[in-house]
Amino acid sequence: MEPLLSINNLKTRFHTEDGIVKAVNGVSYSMKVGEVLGVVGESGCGKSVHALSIMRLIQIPPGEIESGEIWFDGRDLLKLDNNDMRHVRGRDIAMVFQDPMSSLNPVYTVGFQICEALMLHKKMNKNEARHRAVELLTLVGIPEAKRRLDNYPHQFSGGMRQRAMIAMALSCEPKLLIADEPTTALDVTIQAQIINLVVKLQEELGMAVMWITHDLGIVAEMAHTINVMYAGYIIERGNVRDIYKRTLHPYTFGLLGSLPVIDEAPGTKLISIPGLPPDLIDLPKGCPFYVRCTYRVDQCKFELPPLMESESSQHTVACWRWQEIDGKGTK
Amino acid sequence: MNKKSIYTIVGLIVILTMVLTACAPKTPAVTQVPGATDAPAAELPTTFIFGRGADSVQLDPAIVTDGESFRVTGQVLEPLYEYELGSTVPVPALAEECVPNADATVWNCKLREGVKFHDGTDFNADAVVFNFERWRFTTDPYHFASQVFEYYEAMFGGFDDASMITEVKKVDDYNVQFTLSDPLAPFLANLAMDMFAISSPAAIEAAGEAYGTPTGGVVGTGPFKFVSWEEGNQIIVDANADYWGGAPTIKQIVFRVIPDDSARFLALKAGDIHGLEQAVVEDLASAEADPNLTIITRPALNTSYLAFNYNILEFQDIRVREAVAHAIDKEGLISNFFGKYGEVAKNLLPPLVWGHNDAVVDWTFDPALSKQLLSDAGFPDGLSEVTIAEDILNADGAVVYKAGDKIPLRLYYMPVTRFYFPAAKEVGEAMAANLTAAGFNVELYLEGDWPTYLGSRRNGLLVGLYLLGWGGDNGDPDNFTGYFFSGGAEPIKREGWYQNAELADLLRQALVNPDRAAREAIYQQTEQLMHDDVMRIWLGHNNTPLIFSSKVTGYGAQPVGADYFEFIEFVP
Amino acid sequence: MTSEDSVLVQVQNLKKYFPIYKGLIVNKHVNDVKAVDDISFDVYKGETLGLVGETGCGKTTVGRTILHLYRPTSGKIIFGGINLADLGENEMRVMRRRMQMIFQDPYASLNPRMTVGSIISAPLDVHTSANRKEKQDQVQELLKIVGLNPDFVNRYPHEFSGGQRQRIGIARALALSPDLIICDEPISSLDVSIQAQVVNLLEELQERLGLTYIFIAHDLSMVRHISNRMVVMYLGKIMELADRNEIYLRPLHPYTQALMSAVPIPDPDKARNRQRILLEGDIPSPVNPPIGCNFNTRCPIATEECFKIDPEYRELTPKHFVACHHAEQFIK
Amino acid sequence: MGRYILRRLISVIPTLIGVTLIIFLFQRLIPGDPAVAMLGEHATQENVERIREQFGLNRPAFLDREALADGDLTGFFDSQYIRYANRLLHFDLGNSIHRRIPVVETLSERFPATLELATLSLLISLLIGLPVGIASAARRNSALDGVTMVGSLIGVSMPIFWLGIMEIMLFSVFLNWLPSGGRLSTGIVITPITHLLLLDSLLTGNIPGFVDALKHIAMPAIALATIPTAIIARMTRSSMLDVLQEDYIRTATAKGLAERVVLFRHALKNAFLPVITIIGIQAGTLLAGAVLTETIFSWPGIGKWVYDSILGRDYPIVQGVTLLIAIIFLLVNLIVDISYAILDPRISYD
Amino acid sequence: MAEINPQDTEIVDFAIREHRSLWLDAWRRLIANKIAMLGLFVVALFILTASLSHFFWKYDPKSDLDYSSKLFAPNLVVTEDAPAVHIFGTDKLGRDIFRRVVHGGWNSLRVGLVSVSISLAIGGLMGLLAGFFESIDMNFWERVTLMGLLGLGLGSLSAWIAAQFFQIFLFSGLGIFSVVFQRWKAGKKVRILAFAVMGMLLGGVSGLLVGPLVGLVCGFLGLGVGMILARPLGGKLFSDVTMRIMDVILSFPSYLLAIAIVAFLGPGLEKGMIAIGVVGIPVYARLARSAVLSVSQKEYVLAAQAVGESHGRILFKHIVPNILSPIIVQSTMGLANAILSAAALGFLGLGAIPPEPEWGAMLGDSYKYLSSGAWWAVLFPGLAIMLSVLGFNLLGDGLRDALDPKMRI
Repeated sequence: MEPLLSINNLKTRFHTEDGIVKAVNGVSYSMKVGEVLGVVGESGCGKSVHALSIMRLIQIPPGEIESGEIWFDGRDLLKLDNNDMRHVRGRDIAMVFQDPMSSLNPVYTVGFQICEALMLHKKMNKNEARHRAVELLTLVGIPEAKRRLDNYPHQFSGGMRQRAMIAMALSCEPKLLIADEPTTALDVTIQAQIINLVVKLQEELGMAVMWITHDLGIVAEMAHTINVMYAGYIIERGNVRDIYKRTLHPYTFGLLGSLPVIDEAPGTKLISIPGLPPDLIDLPKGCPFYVRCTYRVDQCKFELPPLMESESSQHTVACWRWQEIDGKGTK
Repeated sequence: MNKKSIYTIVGLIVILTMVLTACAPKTPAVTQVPGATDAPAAELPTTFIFGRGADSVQLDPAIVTDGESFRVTGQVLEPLYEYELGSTVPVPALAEECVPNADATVWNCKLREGVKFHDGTDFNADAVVFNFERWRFTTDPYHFASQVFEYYEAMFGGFDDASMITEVKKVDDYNVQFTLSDPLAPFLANLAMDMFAISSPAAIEAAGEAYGTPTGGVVGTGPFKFVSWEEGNQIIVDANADYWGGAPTIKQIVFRVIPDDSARFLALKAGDIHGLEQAVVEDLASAEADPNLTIITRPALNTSYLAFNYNILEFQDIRVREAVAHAIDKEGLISNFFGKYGEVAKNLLPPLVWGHNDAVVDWTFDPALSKQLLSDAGFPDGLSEVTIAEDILNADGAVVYKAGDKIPLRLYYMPVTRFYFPAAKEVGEAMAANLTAAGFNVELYLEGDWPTYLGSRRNGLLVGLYLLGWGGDNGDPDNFTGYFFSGGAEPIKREGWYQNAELADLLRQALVNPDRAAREAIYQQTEQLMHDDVMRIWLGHNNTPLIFSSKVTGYGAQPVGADYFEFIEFVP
Repeated sequence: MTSEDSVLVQVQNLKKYFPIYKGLIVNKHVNDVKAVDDISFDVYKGETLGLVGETGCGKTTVGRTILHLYRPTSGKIIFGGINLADLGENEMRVMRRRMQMIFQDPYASLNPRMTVGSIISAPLDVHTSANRKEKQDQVQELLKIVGLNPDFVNRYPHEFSGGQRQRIGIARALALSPDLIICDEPISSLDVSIQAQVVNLLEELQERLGLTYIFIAHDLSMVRHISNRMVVMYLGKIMELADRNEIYLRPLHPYTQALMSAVPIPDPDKARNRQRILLEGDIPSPVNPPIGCNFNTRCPIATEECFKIDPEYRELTPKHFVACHHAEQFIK
Repeated sequence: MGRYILRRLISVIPTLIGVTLIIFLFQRLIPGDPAVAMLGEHATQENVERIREQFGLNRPAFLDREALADGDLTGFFDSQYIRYANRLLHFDLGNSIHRRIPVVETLSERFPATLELATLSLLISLLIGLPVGIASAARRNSALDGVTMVGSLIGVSMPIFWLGIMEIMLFSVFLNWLPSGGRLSTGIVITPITHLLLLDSLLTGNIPGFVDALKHIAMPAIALATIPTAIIARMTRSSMLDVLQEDYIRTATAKGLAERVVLFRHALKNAFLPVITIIGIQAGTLLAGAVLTETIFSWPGIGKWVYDSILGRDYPIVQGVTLLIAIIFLLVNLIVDISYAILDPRISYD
Repeated sequence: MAEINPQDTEIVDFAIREHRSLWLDAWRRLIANKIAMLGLFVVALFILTASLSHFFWKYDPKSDLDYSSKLFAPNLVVTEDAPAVHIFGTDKLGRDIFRRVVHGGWNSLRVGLVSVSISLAIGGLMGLLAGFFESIDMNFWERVTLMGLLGLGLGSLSAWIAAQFFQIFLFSGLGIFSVVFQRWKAGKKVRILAFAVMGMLLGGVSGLLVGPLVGLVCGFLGLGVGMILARPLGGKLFSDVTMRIMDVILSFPSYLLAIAIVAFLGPGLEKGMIAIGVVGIPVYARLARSAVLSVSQKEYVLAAQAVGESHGRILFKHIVPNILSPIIVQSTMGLANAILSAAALGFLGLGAIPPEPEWGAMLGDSYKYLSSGAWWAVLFPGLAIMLSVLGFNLLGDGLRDALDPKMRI
């Protein structure tokens, strides 16, 4: 089956006064129709930037998509003109952002902001759009949707705003929904509601979802495939069970170890990754994880490990010594 | 203050004849807007636009003091007497003649008959009595409490019982009798002042306190009628077709306010206005060169001077004063800042005023001599600090300067430009340079704005050298010298604490002497006396220049500061 | 280790209301934000007491009020037997030696215009008469303790990463060797891999220095990881207080249960198989908390009683406190 | 909203009292006697005294302590300030000391001139400043942006009196295109309705009048508009740039909206909020800042008038005009706040 | 095969950036900004020429007078008509305009510096304290000071009426006593009553010394003062009152206020400095207050309180250094404004006293010669004003970008 999204050697940079920030350094992968992909990594690993690059929402300047291809539905998004790209955004690919507090325009009603996309992409008139907006709000679980339509964002709580954002994203039935840390700013109980909602909607509507997060716990329960990113590279990719149960990369291993588990025994120590992520302006020549890695050998210092296949072609890892780590990460 | 609109019957007749012969059949008035568009050459404008630096204060002449008010009231209202054109001699106006009795305490005035106010009421003895009683009695219903009849008080000694005019009696409809408490030598000159122009009683009764304001307007007998007053912008008067002296040729005068000197001159050059007074000296040269402009000067009835504060020990030494006198380059100052229309002064009285003493020999400009004198006086290294002689108090009675205080030698300059002082600030700067060169290390000092300056001067608080001047009100020498120095034996703090018993005595003699020749001799004597004492340094008399468009003729300039606009005509 | 006589801090009926003013001419006091509404608990010497709850539950206010950074509206804080409210300004200043705080935002809690050295030595400047040299030595020692290069004393906070800055904050808190450190969400703004570093450091320091922590966080699993006992707060009130295992194994309050079930589990099998208790709706405003039980708007087992009567905060089983009318049903 | 406006109006009262008090304090402190100022060189002591008496200038400024010590409670309050305040309560600004006519009368004639000038200047600065600011924010770091930034800094740095002089030099002296001063040429009559000449001439269909008035107002309005234009352009630009960084702009773009829609629908309304404050401040400043412009262009408004009145110690005028300007300033502030409420649904005033 | 154990690895330091303070950082950003460097250049040129000429190219304006060369147009070479070079021409008194423009710079610089210092010192301090005490509770001694001053201020009216100046000290004492009294936790109503009575006695008794009516009036005043003093007033009050005063100053049109102040103080460059300085106070007060309010929300201020640092230390070590950026920018732009305002005052004849060269006054004096063609006497002083002001504005703008890119004025 033709993949829905296929990214090939995407590189994104930012030109700052301190130097060139190499945010995304040659990312390649593809996504199937209806697939739920989790993109995991810490801040500055390029996970959001690569998503914004797909949407071509990088501010240029200072940003620049240096090279790569993003094939979506048979078209290279990077080659589309602005107008065509505009029609991809919102209609084919929709996005939900991290901070629901600031992602809705405070001076327009929620209803207006939802209808805007409907009127643009679906060529609905105002009444149809309103009608559809009520349906959408109801769909994402906002009670009294009709009344809420005329509310301003500040009259919504954080969770409700994120629901409204999702409703907005779903308005044109996109083929791909990119959720960029949509629950990070929310409380755990609300987070659970949102995850539940997205999982439900994904199953109902059959769209593909790219869920970006720093929390390995969140994607564990919903993703089919996981990309682990570090310093602008995908360092491990595989289906969800492989990533958690047969961790191949020391970084992924470290990430998992850093998380306390709710049912852990008393006295358990967390396993921390020493040091800090590298400076994206001044990336090392070899493996970006080299200085923090307890498995490092000289080869790692000088040779950048490519994403290589493990025994399963579905599970790839960018580490010279993955075979030695294989299985150690099983918890 | 002292710019008055006067004219004489002689002048009137002469000019009227000229006018009538010059342009016999007039085209009827056109409604073409003058100045706004270029009228075809054949059609001359009928509206004369005069540009001025400030608006009138009010148009009731009895209660105002500023020239810009009189400039307008002079067109609308007339007094019983007026000044002869180009001089200060009083000649009849609304009165046909006024005859005194032997000791000059009773004057009988015969009024002009058939004259009507602009509101249609008759001018007669009742109107005259009404006006004089209004001015004189503080209890008069139209002697409004909000108004100050300043000049009546100043010229006639006071109100009510203090007034020197003790009675104004209607003899018949066109005869009025004035009774004075004492002989008053300048009585006719006083009567001719613009302030004592006669208003329509009916108009005053109708307008009440608003008389003379933009809403109340003003009603007189003059050649122009008040039409409208746009506060801060313009006053419009229309020709009085029924004027007893004959209707003016122009149909309308607009007095426009253009506060800025440059802008006013530019407006004149552009043809937006037709005349202005008191141009910047530098503009005069360009006006002279401009064939479209003509300059007319108002004969000088003013004097500018540099005064000493005699409460300063150093200035009590005549050698120091003399040194100052020799330090100043009067010629240079006058020619540079008054322009060629200024005259160097050596008397307080301008040449125009009788009593002027031409025999006085002016001080020479001689910085070397200055230094010598200063050295003789005990200041070989020059003078940069002076000593207060006696305590000086302010208006509230607080001591501002204490006896023995040392203060820097100051030269106070006026913060404003006055007609007698076209460029006070520059004169101050130049004079400071003169004085510095002669060993006086003066510090130019700005006391504050004009009211502050005047207030300080009244209280003798201008402790140093200071600039000021005087413009005459009625051409009588007492209005100059007498005003200043006729105090008693006390030092006059208003005049820089000057004290001269001999001078005061002479001035008192002159005031009560009805014999003009005798008075003239006394005033000439006082001029010499003041010169010998180096009491003040007279700087200049300014023949105030007015610039007109060359299209305008017939303007008559008056020393007292008034304007004849009724003879104005436009020529191609 | 945790016995009654080793109580370090007693919080008794603590209330902290932030007044809201309104009015035409004179500002009238119309209402309060009831950030902390009548809570009581003890902190034992050497333990870590976890304080967990969602946004707006008042957990940060509790921490700040214990340090008297906010004046309590009512109630007592007894620290080492001394009621802090009775202390004058100078005595309170002396008292501050014994209790310190680590803040949430490592970017905002360090003065960007001061060097690391002067930030860490600030408590020493205030409370000790040590000379420059002594202070310098002490600062370098502290930097070593928290795992930073002592040569960095003259650097500025912005030259450090978030985790390093939090270490600087810890060093500052340690400078006066306090008895109690209130950790106010010290890891919530750090990356996952750095969180573990800081938590490990805190645990290690506690062992070495015998510190007492009040550890405030919204992340239940992290709080459970580090604490001996846990307090669960909701809307200014304590819902449940118990030992870490007790609360995990036998949560008595429906809110605790829901909170626990909402915690993400980094294990696909477990995550997909567990039964979630999904709470409906949002947290009410602390200005107008619901009548009766604060949790009644979202509680899956709320009854009529819950909408009328504020449940008593009681010790249902030994050392297990809970504020719920219906907690009994959960005792297994 | 009504309550809020009421509340704001009430809160203005102490400020206004403060304003009147300060005006009075200055009156007491500034040397120079109105009577002397009015009478000039020829003043006699008696006249000075009489005028002081007439205008109550010999009364104590605030309270008569001596009267109180003598047991006279009413005399205690008979002070210049109380008299003034009492008049104010009756909406009477008093009479000019020099001209002896009601201040209100002159004010009603002169204020429209200043209002017209200030309004037109504000319009100019809005019409230029806003689009330029938006455009340079939308095309950040472009040539247009550079020109705007430098140009606006030059505008802010411009001494307006100098600019006015230069305008006159160019357009009046050298080119002779525009009149150097005044509001209207002599002879042009515009039937007054609002006393705003441009408006009145349009209302009465007086086209030559309109053209003439426009010619007169052009130079002063441009001079006066320079600084506000520059400030508004800068403010709009920086505010737009801030807003364009916001997440909701990204959301709007992600929806697929065209750049134009994002810019004008989503960014502008938000960016306008801080700009309103600046516009409000500028509106207040324009009215007051007219002193210099009016002086140079002989504009018969209140700026020059009040300046002369300060120098002439004509206190009732100074008090009246200052009070008027202060009230307008406070009103403008109120309007700004209300527009905030209208534009920004987050703000609720209750 | 290595075991993963954090204890084995020493902590590696990643101080990513090189060592430099925020100020140094800002300086780098500044010199990278071409426009700011242009501004810096203009400002430096202006300061250099002004001060160098002041000290090394002596000029005595008092004796500078030469009628023979008055109003000469600019000439770059000596000709028969113009025996000396005047690159900017001469003015009415034959003075070289170039020389006066250069020396006028010294005055403009002084005006700018002094008036900004006045605004900054008074406004900045008021704003600083207002913001500080609005966000941080006053301690005992601060409250004592505040209430003492409040008593002093409120009592002065009554003291003035009765002409018993010791009264203000009594009221001041009453204010201080109120702070102490509040510790005794008397009920609110009792306290207000007690202080009202005390105030009435303080005012009334000393008023009675003058006369019965004076006693009555002062008693009433004292009653009111006592009732106010009885309340537990704190930093909010201080801030409110300060800011209300600033509102009052702000609601005056700035030029008119400056003119009025000059009319009050008398003319002169120094008086102009004061006037411009006073007019600028509210700007700095508001700026400082809002900056303090935002800084004091920062956790490091809370941290300082938690450590037990004194208010003075918090203010000067934590708050002041962090509000300096906007203050520096505003001051630079304020310098530009002050030069502009001084020129405006000079233009109106209220600035420097002649013959002292000052740009605005030169412009104002020469303006009237424009119609006779002396454009140079107007052009050059005007250009000098504009360029120096522009220089400071460019620099200020660059400083803002360098110090705090998010800030705006």
